[in-house]
Order: sequence, then C-alpha cells, then structure tokens
Amino acid sequence: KDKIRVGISPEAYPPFTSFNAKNVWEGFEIDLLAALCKQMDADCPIVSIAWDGLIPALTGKKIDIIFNSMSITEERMKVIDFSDKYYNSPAELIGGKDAPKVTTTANPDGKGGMIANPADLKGKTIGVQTATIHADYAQKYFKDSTVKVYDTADNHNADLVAGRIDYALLDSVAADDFAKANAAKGIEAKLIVPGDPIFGVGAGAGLRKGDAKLKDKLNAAIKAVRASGEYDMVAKKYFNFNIYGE
Amino acid sequence: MNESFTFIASIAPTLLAAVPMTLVLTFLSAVIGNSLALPIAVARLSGNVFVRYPSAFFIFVMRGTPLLAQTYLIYYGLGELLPGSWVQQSFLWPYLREGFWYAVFAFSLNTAGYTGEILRGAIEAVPRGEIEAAKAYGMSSRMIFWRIKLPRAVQICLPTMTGETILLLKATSLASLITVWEVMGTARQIQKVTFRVYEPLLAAGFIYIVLVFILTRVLMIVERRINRHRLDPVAA
Amino acid sequence: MDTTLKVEDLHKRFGEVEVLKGVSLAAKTGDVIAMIGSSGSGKSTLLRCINLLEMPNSGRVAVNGELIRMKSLPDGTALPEDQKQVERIRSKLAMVFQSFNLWSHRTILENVIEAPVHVLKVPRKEAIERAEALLAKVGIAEKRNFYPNHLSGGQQQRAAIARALAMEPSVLLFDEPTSALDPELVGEVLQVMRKLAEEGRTMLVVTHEMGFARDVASQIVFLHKGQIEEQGDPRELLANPKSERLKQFLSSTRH
Amino acid sequence: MDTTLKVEDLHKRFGEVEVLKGVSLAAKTGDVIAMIGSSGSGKSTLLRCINLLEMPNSGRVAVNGELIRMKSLPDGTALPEDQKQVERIRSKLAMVFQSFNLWSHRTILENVIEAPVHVLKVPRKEAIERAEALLAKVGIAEKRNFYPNHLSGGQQQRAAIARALAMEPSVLLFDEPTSALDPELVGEVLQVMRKLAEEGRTMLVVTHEMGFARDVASQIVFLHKGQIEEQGDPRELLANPKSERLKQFLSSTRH
Amino acid sequence: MDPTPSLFALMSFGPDGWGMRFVEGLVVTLEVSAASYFLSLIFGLLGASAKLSTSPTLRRIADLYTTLVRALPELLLLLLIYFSGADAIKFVLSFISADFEDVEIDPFIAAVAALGFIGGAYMTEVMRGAILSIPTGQIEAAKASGMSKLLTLRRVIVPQMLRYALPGMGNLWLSATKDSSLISVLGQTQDLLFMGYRASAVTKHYGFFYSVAAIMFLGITIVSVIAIRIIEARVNRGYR
Ligand SMILES: Nc1ncnc2c1ncn2[C@@H]1O[C@H](COP(=O)(O)OP(=O)(O)OP(=O)(O)O)[C@@H](O)[C@H]1O
Ligand SMILES: Nc1ncnc2c1ncn2[C@@H]1O[C@H](COP(=O)(O)OP(=O)(O)OP(=O)(O)O)[C@@H](O)[C@H]1O
Ligand SMILES: [Mg+2]
Ligand SMILES: [Mg+2]
Repeated sequence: KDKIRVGISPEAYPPFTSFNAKNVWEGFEIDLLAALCKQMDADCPIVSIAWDGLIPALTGKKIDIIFNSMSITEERMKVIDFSDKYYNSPAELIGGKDAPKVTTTANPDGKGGMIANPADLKGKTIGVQTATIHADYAQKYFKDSTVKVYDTADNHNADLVAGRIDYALLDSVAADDFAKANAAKGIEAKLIVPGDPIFGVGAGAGLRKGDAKLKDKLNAAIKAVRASGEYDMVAKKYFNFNIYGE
Repeated sequence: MNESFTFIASIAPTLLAAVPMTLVLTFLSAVIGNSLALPIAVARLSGNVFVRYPSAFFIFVMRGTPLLAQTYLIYYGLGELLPGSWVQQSFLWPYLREGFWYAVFAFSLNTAGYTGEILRGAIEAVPRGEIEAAKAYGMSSRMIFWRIKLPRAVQICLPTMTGETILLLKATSLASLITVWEVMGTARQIQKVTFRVYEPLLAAGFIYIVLVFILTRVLMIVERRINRHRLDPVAA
Repeated sequence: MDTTLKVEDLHKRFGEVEVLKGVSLAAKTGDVIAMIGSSGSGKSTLLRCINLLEMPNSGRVAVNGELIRMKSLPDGTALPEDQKQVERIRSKLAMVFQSFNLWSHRTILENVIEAPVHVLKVPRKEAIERAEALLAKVGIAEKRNFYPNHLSGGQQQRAAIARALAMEPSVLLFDEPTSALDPELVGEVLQVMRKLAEEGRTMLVVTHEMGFARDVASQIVFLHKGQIEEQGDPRELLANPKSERLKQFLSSTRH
Repeated sequence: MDTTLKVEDLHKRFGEVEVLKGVSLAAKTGDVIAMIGSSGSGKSTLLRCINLLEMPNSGRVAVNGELIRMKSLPDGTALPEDQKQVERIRSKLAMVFQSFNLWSHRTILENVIEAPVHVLKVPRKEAIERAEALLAKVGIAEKRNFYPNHLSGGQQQRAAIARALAMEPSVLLFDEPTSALDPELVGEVLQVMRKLAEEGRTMLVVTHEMGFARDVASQIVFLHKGQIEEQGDPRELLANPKSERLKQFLSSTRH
Repeated sequence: MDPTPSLFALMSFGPDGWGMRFVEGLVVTLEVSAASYFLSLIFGLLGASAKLSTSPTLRRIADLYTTLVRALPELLLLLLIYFSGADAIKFVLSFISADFEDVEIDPFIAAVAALGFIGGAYMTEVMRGAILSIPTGQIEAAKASGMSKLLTLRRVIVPQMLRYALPGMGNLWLSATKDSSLISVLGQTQDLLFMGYRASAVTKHYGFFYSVAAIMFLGITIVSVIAIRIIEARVNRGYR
C-alpha cells in the first residue's frame, strides 16, 4: 500500500477542513480525501502544519500533497503543481442591511461575461481577504470603491458587523454560513458573483513540482470518484448545491 | 538561484512602498510608547498604592498577554461595541474606521508596558550613594529623578531599549491583522499569492537589516555619548 | 538662639543592632566640632542621620533653630513630616561623603555646579566661575572636564570637597575629608577648612587627624559604640582624657 | 635570582597624558617598599600596572623571576601574550584597592574565601577557618555575615585587607590600606603588616603613614609626576631628602 | 454540533471540550519557551562576552550576530533551520558515511534552536548593557585575585549583572512564551496561542477563545513575575 502524507493546516476552514476538539479531522475535504485514498489504495496520514509551513514542508518532502482548499492560479503553478480541481465554489457579496443589493452588468471587456455592477458599489468600502481570488477580483473591477484587504475572512466579517466596511466579497460557502449566523445583525447576501476568468478553475491538491506520477494518480482518482457518484454523496453531506462547479 | 533574484527584484518595489508604513508605525509607537513608559515606571515605583498597583497591573497585562490578542481586542473588540452607536455618527468615525490608529494605540501601550518595566529596573539599579549625594544637597525628589536617576537609568538600560525598539519594528507586522500593511505584512501577502516562501521573507529581512542597522548605529552613537564616563571596555 | 546645629537624643537601629544610642550635640555658629571614634562606632551614621539620609528611630535635629519635624510610624521608624522642609534644610547642610559619591555621569565641573545651579538657582555662569575657583583651591582645576571614574582617589576626594563648598552652606558635614590625601594635601585641605571656620561656618568633621582636631576644633566629641563617651575642649580633652576608652584610643596616636 | 618583584621602565598613558614615565623598581623577597607621593602622581596606576589591571604602554614586569610576556599592538598599546600566565601570576599577587572593591553581592566571609576556594582550590572548610581567623585578626569577625554595603568605611577596608591576606600571596600590593582607619586601628593594621614582613612576604605599600614607612619599610620610593624622584633607605631618605620636591613634600608632614 | 453550546461546555475536559487541547498547548508553549530561553541565555552570555572582549574579530562577529539576527524574520530562520538544516547536516554527514540517508531534524529541536539563536541576539544586548553597569572595581578585584575569565564571569559578572539585567531578561522570557507559537509552522505540535486560533476558527467563538489563551498566558506571567521577584530580591540582598 502506498503512503501519501497529506498536509493540512489546523487553522480551521469549515465546512471544508477543521481539526476539532477531539483532535479528529472533519469536513468536506477530509471525507473527499478519504474517498480518493480508498480509490488510490493508499494510506493517507494527515500532518497538521500551520499554513505558513505547508509549502516548505511540501518542497522539503515532509509531506507529499497539500489538500487545503488551495485555489489553482498561474502564479502558484510556477512554484508547485496542482491536481485537477476538486471543487469550485462561486464568490458572493454580503453586506449590512443598509447596503443596497448589487446587480450585475456586462463585463466591459466585451467578451460577453457578466460582473458585479461596479456602479452599485461606487464609494463603498469592500472587504476582501489577502491573496485570494476575491481580492484580485475586487481590485480589478471595483475601481471606484475602497477595497480593504484583511488577513482573514473572519476579520473582514467582524468589521462588516462593526460597520467599518459596507460589503465583503468572499467564498459563497463561508458567506452563507456567516450571513445565516448574523442575520440578526442585519447581514445578508447581496449577490452571487457570476463566474469570471479571475476566479480560475477552482481548488486543487498541491503537489511537488514534477511529481507527475502522484499527480496522474490523483487526477485519475478524482475522475473516478466523480464518475462513481461517491463525490456527490460526500458533497451532499455538506452542501445543498453543486460544489464542484460548472 | 538566479530566478530567485529576478523574483526578488520584481517584488522589491511593492515591498519598498510599504517601508514608510513600517517606519511611521514604529516611530509613532516608539515615541508614544517610550514617553508613556516613563510615567508608568515612575508610578510603578511610587509609594502610593493607588498609583503603584494600577501601573503594576498595566505592565503585567501588557507583558502577560500576546500582542496579537491585544491588537485584536482593541480593534475588533471595540468593533463589537460600535454598531449603531453614536461613534459612527461622530466626526471621529473616519479615523476610527481605519486600522492605523488602533495599531499605533496597541503598539504604543505594549511598548509602554515592556519599556516601563525595563526603566523601572534600571531606576532601581542606580547606585544608592549617588542618589544620597543628591538628597544631601537638597534636591527635591523630582529634581533627583530628572537629573540623577533618569540619566543614570538610561545609561544602564539603553542597550535593552534598543532591543525593545527592534522588537517593536518587527511587531508592527501584526498590523496586517487590522488591515494595515507594512513591510512584513506585504511580504506575507506576496507569499500567499505566489506560494514562494523564502524570497519574500528574505527581501523583507534585507529591508529590516538596513533599518535595524541604521537604528542600532544611531543608538550606538547615543550610547557612546551618554556612557562617556566609562569608555574603557571591560574584558569579560 | 544661635545654636546652628542641635542634635538631641538620637537613636538609630539597623535591624537588631542599635548603632546610635542617644547622641546629643550642639554647635553654635562658627563652631567646629571634631568627631573622633573608632571604626564602626557610628560616626558616619550620625552624620547621615543629621541630614536624614538615614531616618533616626527617635530623637530631634534642629538646624538654625528650626526643628526638623518628623512623625513616628507604628513600626518604630520615623518619617519627615514635611519633605519640602527637609529639602530646604539639606540645601544649607553640605556633606562630604566618606566614599565621595560623586555623580559618575557628570564631569567634575558639572558635579560642582549641579546643586548650586539647580537647587540654589545660582546663574550658571556665576556657578561655573565659582566652581573653577574652588577646583583651583583644592588643586584639581585641570581635571575639571574629567569624569570621576578617571580621577585618582585623592582627586575624587578633593572634588567632593569642592562640591560641598560650592553650596556655601551654613553647616558643613565632613566624613573623613582627608582620608585619601597625602600629608601635603592634608595640610592644604585643613587650611581651607580652617579658613571656613574663620568665616564663621559651622562644621562637624569626622576625622582621624588629631592635629586638626586640636588646632582647629572648638570641641572634640569622642564617639564610642554609639554613645558620646567624652566631649570637651580639644587641648584639655587630648591632654587629660578621662575615660579609659579615650585614653586607650589616644595612646595609639603618636603625638 | 631572588628578586621577587621587578618593574622596568614602565610607561602608561591615558589618552594624551602620560601618567607613568618610565618607572623601575625591584624588590627582593621580604622587602617592604613604601611608596609615597602626592595625589595624582601615579601611585595607584603603578600598582594597577603591575598586575596588569591597567595595560602599560611599554615596560616589563617580572614576578618571582618570571617575566610577564606582553605583545605590543600597532596602536601603541600592549596585551598580555598568555592570559593563563597572567592569571597564575595574579594569584600570587594580592592587592588591596584604594576603594576596597569588595564584591557587593557576597558577604564579608564569602568575599574572603572566594578566591582561595575558587582560584587556589583550597577546601571550603579550611578556607572558612582561615578566613575567620583573618577576620578576627583585623577585628571584624562579628561582621562576617554582613554585606559590604552594610559596613562602615573602616570595616570595609579591613575586610579588603583580610581578603588579600587570605590568598597567602608572595607579593602584596597595598593601596593606602589604612586610609579609612582610626589611629588605633592604623596601629593594629600596621602591626599585622609588620608581621607579614617578618614572615618574609614582599610588599609594595602606597601609604601616607610616614611612621610606617620609616619603621617597617626596607626602602622608600617617592613618586612624583609619574617618575621616581628619589628612593632609598627610609631613615636616611626621610632625614636627608635630596630632591627639592621631596623636601617640600615631607615638610608638610609633622614628624 | 450543538449550535450554541455553552462556553462552559466549550472549555470542558470532556470529549467535545477544548480543555485538554489547551492544556496540551500550554505544555508545548512551556517546553518550547523554556528550552529556547535556556539556549538564548547561553548565546546571550557568549554574545555579550564577545561584544565586550578585547578581540576586534570577536566583537565584529558578535555585532554581526546582533544586527543580522535581530533583523531577520523569525519565520525565515525557523524555516531555514528546519527545512534546510536537515539537508546541510545530511551534506556534512555524507562525507563521513553514506549511511546517514535519513536525517530528520525534530521540529521541537529546530524550533528551540531557531528561537534560542534569535533570542540570544536580544539577550546579548541585555547582558552587555548590564555588564557595563557593573562597577569596574568589582571585576578588577576578581582579576586581581587571579580569577580566570570564565571564573570571573561565573562568580562575579553573572551574579552582579542579574541586578541590572533582570527586567530585560524577564521581558525576553515573556516574549519567548509568545514566540514559541512558531513551532506550529513545523507541524504536529500546537502551542497555546495557536490553540487559541484553532479553537476559535472551529467554533467561531473568537472573543472567548482568545480570552482563554490570554488568561492562560496571564497565568504563566503571574508565576514568572513571582519567580523574577524572588530572584530579584536575592540578587539585591547586599544592596539595600
Ligand atoms: N582611566 C583614566 N583616564 C584618564 N586619566 C586617568 C585615569 N586613571 C587615572 N588617571 C589620571 O592619572 C593620574 C594618576 O592617577 P593615580 O590614581 O595613579 O594617582 P595616585 O598617585 O594613586 O593618587 P591618589 O593618592 O590621589 O590616589 C591622575 O592625574 C588621574 O587623573
Ligand atoms: N545599612 C546598614 N545595615 C546594617 N548595619 C549597618 C548599616 N550601616 C552601618 N551599619 C553598621 O553600623 C555601625 C556603624 O557604622 P558607621 O558607618 O556609622 O561607622 P563609622 O563610625 O563611620 O566607622 P568608620 O570610621 O569605619 O567609617 C557599623 O558596625 C556598621 O556595620
Ligand atoms: Mg564612617
Ligand atoms: Mg591612588
């Protein structure tokens, strides 16, 4: 049996990964990982490493893959390889009750795509998490708004409640959770942002550069669990929409 | 290797653009914090328990809890109280929205706690005989403090205070927690975008080396000046 | 009343040990009291109690007829009642410490002008002039810009003397002011002190220089184990000591 | 060769000022050299150069016939070549400092046994016994568990002497060892030193006690402005000083 | 999960409570900070001795140490030591024998080494300042009685230096307890501070769990402050 050491950060990201009080891993990615490993007939011990240590641990061969909701981007592909995407959730704008709903409008690049309407956000302050596709998106399209960059989504959520920002742009899964929990404080969904090339293809497993064998194996496994319906079974446990995307 | 250099060169402008923020944060917090440290140290040594205990408690909390928790509580903790309050209508709101002043506030208090303790120790270590001489010449306690104890105490603790300032310089990176992006925060932003771990840290480290070098040299000159009375090095 | 310095029934304990066991003294203006006594008899402690560097456990001190008000605490110690009064009185009492206690972060000149400028508010320029004259008088004018650590023992002692004189105090407390000096300088410094006495300054001098005690002092006080064993006119006391202890003490000095 | 201590052509500068301008000295075993000279003439500096607390700029020092090897640096200063040698020699040279320099973090007894136990590796128990005897000899046995800061000046000085004697050194360097003592104690301490001389220990004593110089010393050295102005047999030198300076110096001492 | 578990249940030692996790975090924090602090004392003493030595080479090396190491990001040094340190050791060992294929640096050792090395740079300056404050006569008396440099250091300099260095050393100790949090980056072990993030992120009770971590740090501080007070009283015995 092969051994694939998987690095995941214990800084929880529910409902994808969290390392609970019993020191047990749980969440969508954990279940998916189990399915994939069964498919590959491999042992997959999880190594908990803080986010900052994941990449060095991967390149330093202390782990073999990172399975931690990493968005696949060009920039990152210069440093590590990625498997095919295994989920892709849309982005969502949320805001306080005083903030108007946001409409969509045609992307000015004229390629026929739709974007969140920058005119609706003019003069507003929008919170995003640093180094995310959401930050890229906001900085590209919301030129007339103040884009405030936070180090975690939790922090811009807190500031949204405090009224220091008007909107937050984040992953829809986290957004829905948060909006539901804080409905009493007036937080609500404003717009599910239409797909855009900036958002990339989704999240994939991080692999050491050139580890083609493992990459192929993993991609094959992802395909297989998709095909067998096992993926959907796992996904249903956590989401009531199509988390895989498209 | 070569590739790393090109990469560092490509991120250098972004990092350098963050240097003023690091400097301003450090400078303001150091000035405010060290100015606060003085009354705190004095209060800590006071004979009056109503002055001494609060000061001791302040030092205790500042040194006793992580700066991260302090920054977080000051910004987000206050944030929890804000919704719907009069503050959001007041003229101060534009400032209270920004993380910057919270950062300066948190770092200043923290520095005040750490440096206050150092000053306290140094003031207590001033040779008794020299204080007695000052008393014997009719100096008031205030005068003894400003003219004898403080200059001597600063001599004793200046190297340690330099270290505290460098710690402060680096601690300013916590400002990224509250949307203030200085050198280290920016470097970590780049890390997360590019997944390159070492280069941004190295580049930031290089900037810090320059800053620390300047800082230590300046303080070394100050130290030489105030320690003129014993320039001869003691071979340990 | 022209008793410049009056000490009454002073007691001082360090822990269990009683170092001063009820000492009383009085000096009129212009008096020079020489205090002798063996090592550890409490001479320095007495001087330090007079300007309250050491808080006596009981007793009274009056300077220029003004009683230093103290309050007793329940734990048997005392505290000055009015800090301002203490400071005012101290500025009239200058002291030369046995271990000099020069301020090591200031040069010799700065040491000398420090208190005149900041306590007595003498204009800086005037203070410097006077300080330079004093330093010349004790023979260390050329060391004025040195730090105390870079001076020889005798030079430090002379700087300490100059620092005390710069206060133009009405009472001078000297704790073995010539201990680190060579005989030649001892002579010179005693000369300075003699002149001060003639100027009418009151002095309390702890000394082992019997010659000085005999020639300049108006009174000798012999302290023994925290008590005044004998006191009186110098010549008489040195010639005909009454107490056994003083006899023994004097027998070892070659005069 | 039985020259226990030999100093040759010692020069020492502080910045611009030359404090020692070529001093040479030699002491045979059992010799007691009394060094006199006015304040600031370089006496302490000379003692400090002998055990290399101060690095001389040039010159040679030999103890028990062993030359302390030094190397000159290009900047005109010198450094000991072999630190081990310096330490070994220092353990044979005990010094009593003008300002005592007792270790303030240790009690008097601990001060006295410190070096014997840790440098000479004397068993602790033995060292304590000897220390107590020495403390009794200088009259401060009952202060053995006090810290130096809690002692009177004279008591500190006696502790410093006891600390030096505890090393049973072959050469003793005393820097004004009686300055803080009353005449009675001066006599006693000089008595102790006389006994040491009889035991055959070599001593170099900076002193202002002309009596001691005359009675005990085998040689008097008069240091003036960093040079040996005159030296010779005590009685003769004191009776018939040749140099003008020495005449003047002695005239002020009353003998 | 029960949507609103009581805070008490959150901190319980039961199966769903974070109590045990925080105790583990506390132990990690204490172990890492104590070990790295001890190391920084050694580095600090060496550094301070070098800075005050007569040898210009030693002084320059120590100067480089304090300037560089205090300036570099802790994370960088830690990652370098942990991830490249093993390669470096492997490289060295490969000359001796080929059998050392699998050198693994223990995360604990790497964290302690890195934090101790960095802490030592700060400690160097604290100790240098303190040593300079010792009256020269005290050290001269030691030299004059033939003590070697090491003996002087041990018997005179260190005990007297403590008087001046304790506040700075106390600060560094309290900082060390917080810096030990870096060990989480190396994987497996989570310290107290990190446990604070982890519990908050899982439960979304940020304020509560940050406060729990803060209070536990305050606990460490109380004990430390008392210990420092005792040491301070000891080293000041002869001065009051
Ligand atoms: N570290 C120093 N820096 C500069 N000058 C110094 C230093 N140490 C001593 N001196 C000078 O060297 C001279 C000789 O000093 P030294 O202490 O040897 O005198 P001394 O003969 O022992 O005098 P005394 O009898 O007063 O103790 C003095 O003028 C003093 O100012
Ligand atoms: N802070 C203190 N704690 C305990 N005992 C002390 C303290 N200060 C002084 N003593 C003791 O009090 C006694 C008197 O000391 P004092 O300094 O007054 O003596 P002295 O007469 O000045 O002697 P000397 O001529 O040696 O200077 C000594 O036995 C000394 O040990
Ligand atoms: Mg005395
Ligand atoms: Mg001298």
